[in-house]
Amino acid sequence: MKEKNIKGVTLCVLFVFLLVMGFCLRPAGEPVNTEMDDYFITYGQVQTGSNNIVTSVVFDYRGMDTLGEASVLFAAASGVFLVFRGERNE
Amino acid sequence: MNNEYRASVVVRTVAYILAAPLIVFGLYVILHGHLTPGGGFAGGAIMATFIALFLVSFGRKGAGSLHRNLFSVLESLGLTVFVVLAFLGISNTFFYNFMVNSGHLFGRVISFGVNPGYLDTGGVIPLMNIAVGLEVFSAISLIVLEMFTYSREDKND
Amino acid sequence: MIFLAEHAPAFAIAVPLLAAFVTPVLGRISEKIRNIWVIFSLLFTEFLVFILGCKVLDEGVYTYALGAVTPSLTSPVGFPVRIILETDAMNALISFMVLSIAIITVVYSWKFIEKYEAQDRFYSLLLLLTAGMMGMSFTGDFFTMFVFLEVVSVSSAALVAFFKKAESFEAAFKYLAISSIGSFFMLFGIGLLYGHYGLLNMAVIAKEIILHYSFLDVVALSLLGTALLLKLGSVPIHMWKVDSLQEAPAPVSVVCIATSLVGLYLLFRIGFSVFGLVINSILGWILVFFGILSIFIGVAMALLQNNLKRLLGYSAVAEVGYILLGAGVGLSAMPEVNGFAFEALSGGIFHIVNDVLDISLLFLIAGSIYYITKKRNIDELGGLAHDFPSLSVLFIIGMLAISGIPPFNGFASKLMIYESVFYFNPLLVILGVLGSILMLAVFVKVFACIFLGAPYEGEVEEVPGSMMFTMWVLAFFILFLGLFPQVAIDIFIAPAAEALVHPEVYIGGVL
Amino acid sequence: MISIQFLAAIILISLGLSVAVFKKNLIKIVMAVHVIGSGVNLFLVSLGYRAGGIAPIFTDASKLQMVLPTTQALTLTSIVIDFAVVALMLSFVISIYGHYGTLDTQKRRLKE
Amino acid sequence: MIGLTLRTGAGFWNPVILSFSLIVVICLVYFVRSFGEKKYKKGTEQTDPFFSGAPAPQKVGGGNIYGIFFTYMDEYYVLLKRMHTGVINDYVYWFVLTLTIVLVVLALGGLP
Repeated sequence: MKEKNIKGVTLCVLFVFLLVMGFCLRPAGEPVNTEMDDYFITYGQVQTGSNNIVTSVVFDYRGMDTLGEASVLFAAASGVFLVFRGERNE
Repeated sequence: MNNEYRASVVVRTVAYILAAPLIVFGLYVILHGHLTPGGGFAGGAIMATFIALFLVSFGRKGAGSLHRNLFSVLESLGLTVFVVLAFLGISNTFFYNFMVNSGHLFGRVISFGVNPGYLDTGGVIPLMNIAVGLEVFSAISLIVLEMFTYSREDKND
Repeated sequence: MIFLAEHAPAFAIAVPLLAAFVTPVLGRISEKIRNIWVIFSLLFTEFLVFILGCKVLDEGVYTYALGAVTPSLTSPVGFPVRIILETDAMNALISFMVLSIAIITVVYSWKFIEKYEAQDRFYSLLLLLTAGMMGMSFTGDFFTMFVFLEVVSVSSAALVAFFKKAESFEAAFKYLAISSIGSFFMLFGIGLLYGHYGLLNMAVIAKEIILHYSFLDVVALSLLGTALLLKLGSVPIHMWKVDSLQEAPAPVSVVCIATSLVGLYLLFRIGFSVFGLVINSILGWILVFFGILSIFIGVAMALLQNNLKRLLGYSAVAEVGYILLGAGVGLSAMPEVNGFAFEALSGGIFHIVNDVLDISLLFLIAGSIYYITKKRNIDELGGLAHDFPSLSVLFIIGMLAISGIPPFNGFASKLMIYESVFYFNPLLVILGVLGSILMLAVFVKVFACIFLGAPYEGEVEEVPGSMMFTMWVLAFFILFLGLFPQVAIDIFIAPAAEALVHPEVYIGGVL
Repeated sequence: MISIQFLAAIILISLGLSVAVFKKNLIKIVMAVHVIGSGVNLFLVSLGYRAGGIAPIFTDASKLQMVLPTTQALTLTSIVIDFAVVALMLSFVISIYGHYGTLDTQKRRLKE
Repeated sequence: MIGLTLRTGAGFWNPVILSFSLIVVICLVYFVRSFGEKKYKKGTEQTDPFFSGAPAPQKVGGGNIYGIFFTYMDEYYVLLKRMHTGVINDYVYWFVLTLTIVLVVLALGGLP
């Protein structure tokens, strides 16, 4: 019971810290430093030729992230393949 | 769960009805990834839901008719195409979009501003969308198939 | 050659990924072709990283803009809009070390997992792990760091469960759960930095932080730093590391050690290069605190163990503590690190190399013992020195090296750390030496229980030649670094430390 | 003043953490990891929101004031990563249940 | 030889010279040892280890080594064993605790 109280207190302290951080944040809706995103919106269509700026960011400007993301999915599929090998019921 | 398990006729009828729309909608989302919301990941996931629906409605019989090796080969194929497309721009840099604004395939030059959306734009982005969609479809299908065909009685060792 | 050197950072990440994607298909054709493909791709990547390292040692920091018109077009409109791969001496050293360990692991695995099925998935996951570590070490972008860190977590968790025993599933689940929670908190910190500065590049964010440093940066630093402490398995968040190191196959345990050291590199990068110019000595003191804690609890728990690989896991935790100690002393002297602080930092970086060599050798020996006797508990073993003298000689080399006995490599780096930390705080040196002595006690116990005593009854197999070869290669490097430490210091350790303690060079590489 | 999106994200993250600390069921821990990931995704995507903006897609766009595209790309990536992690964790949970016969976290063999 | 000398902050350290001196000392010890008498009988109790009259055990288990150390460090090890419960909830809790400590310390001392 005592340990449970200590854990609860720790979680509450962390929660309060995150709340204080949230109060320090700028309010959502009016971002201030948007040079990079304005660059994407302004030049992305011409540079990558795709109307969907999100897709152009995903596949052109930040392509390496997409490659890593696809490999995470590949790794998960391989992991499931390894976990369930030899125990299948066709 | 015995191997003769089949869902009720309602589920199977709905699966029959939904099969074609799911595949077509997934393909639409993949192919229009550079024009409308969506892209390879969303489209691949939509197409994989068809596999999940198929498994749920047809049980082990349906699972027996799906080939695991086919999915793993398709997965490797999609990812390999993706990496090779990234490699092809190596004359400038890795991941360089070498087909955009070239005037050839997917190379239509568009100007800044609102337009109805032309399919043959975006350079390598549509091709990458297709590759990633193939990979996501086969990966999620593989995961669902493996989890579905898992069968062992509790050993409690 | 110029072309390869120019595109080396991108190739170093992309070639293992491509090899990993092709491996399951090749495995269906022929196992021999698959093994040749895997080892060839890794050797090619090693060659690329080698020429990149020579280039970096000559010309300083080298940046590569992915997808730009030219690789050098990093910031077209004053700030980078694309992913930047930034290479200096430090991450060239780390990636070269990781690739060498990966090659040794693959050669060792040929015989080790011969009897198990789904080997092509094993090799493909191993290549993915290597590619993830390459990405983590080469990237200069926060979000790419998170993505490749997840690649590493997922693939290594899948590999930990390779033996399909109950304990291995439990260890893999714990590893994946705790490390994904840590990764999401790291992403939270990255989001904080993005929301504050609107950028994701490490160097530019470092430049922005100098201008306006606020509470949000402190919170982001805490989130990133704690997630990386989790990744590198420092006490008190080391339990998942010990579990996974115990239950994984021996080659996978070796690669997991390498992943924790890459996490250590990222901690250095964030502490020195990004926040180094604004943070005061408090961060260094935090690292020193966790280092001392790791040394003590790691060694004390290792003294308690009877399972060989679990004992090695706890000693790996303790070894990470020494690196944290040296680097913390170096970090507490930022922004101008010179004299003893610099010596401590270079000692810590040198200990990264020595640590990965020693622990890898010991883990490979543990894997060989499991391969020949199918036993893990040291009480069930004994008298193996009668049948396997070369194995015992290798174990003596490893145990003397890891517990810092001259003239092996562990002593050189620990000497540098001790001498320079003494001028920082003598008490820390006493604690460190005490931990080193306990480490020797641990391994004396292991050696007495496994190799000494009456000859071993029960059937034993022979150790295959490839496994012995890999262990002798590691032993050769241990002896070389132990006999000629100054050569290593002059060639690659001091430039790496220089690259860490000069953040302005790192920032200037992008802008 | 704190915005409602950030408050929701922080509450989600803290909820996930408290579930992961206090609940003794493996499935609930998987759910906790997913909830933490969702909170972080919500935080990311609300960072890029611009009041009155539309999705950054030029196809038949009504106006040219658009929300920030980068955070949406990051959120897409982290959602897929979250999915992969949860799938692998669930497969581990299935195997653990097959071996131990229970989902209780107290039933373990690796300690000390 | 100076190139092989490790110059640390306070002094220097030359492993090669140490190895040579070690070999020399070992040869010297072996030379002195060769003066010893060789007329003890193999296979009798003369060559057995003396274990206070009792027959010497062939092997000592790993748990028995350093037993006295554990008996005198008992409180410390009780603490460590209470820390190392193999429960995943406690792993998450240790992460939360570390995060909180680092947050508090950095927020108190890290601000300019």
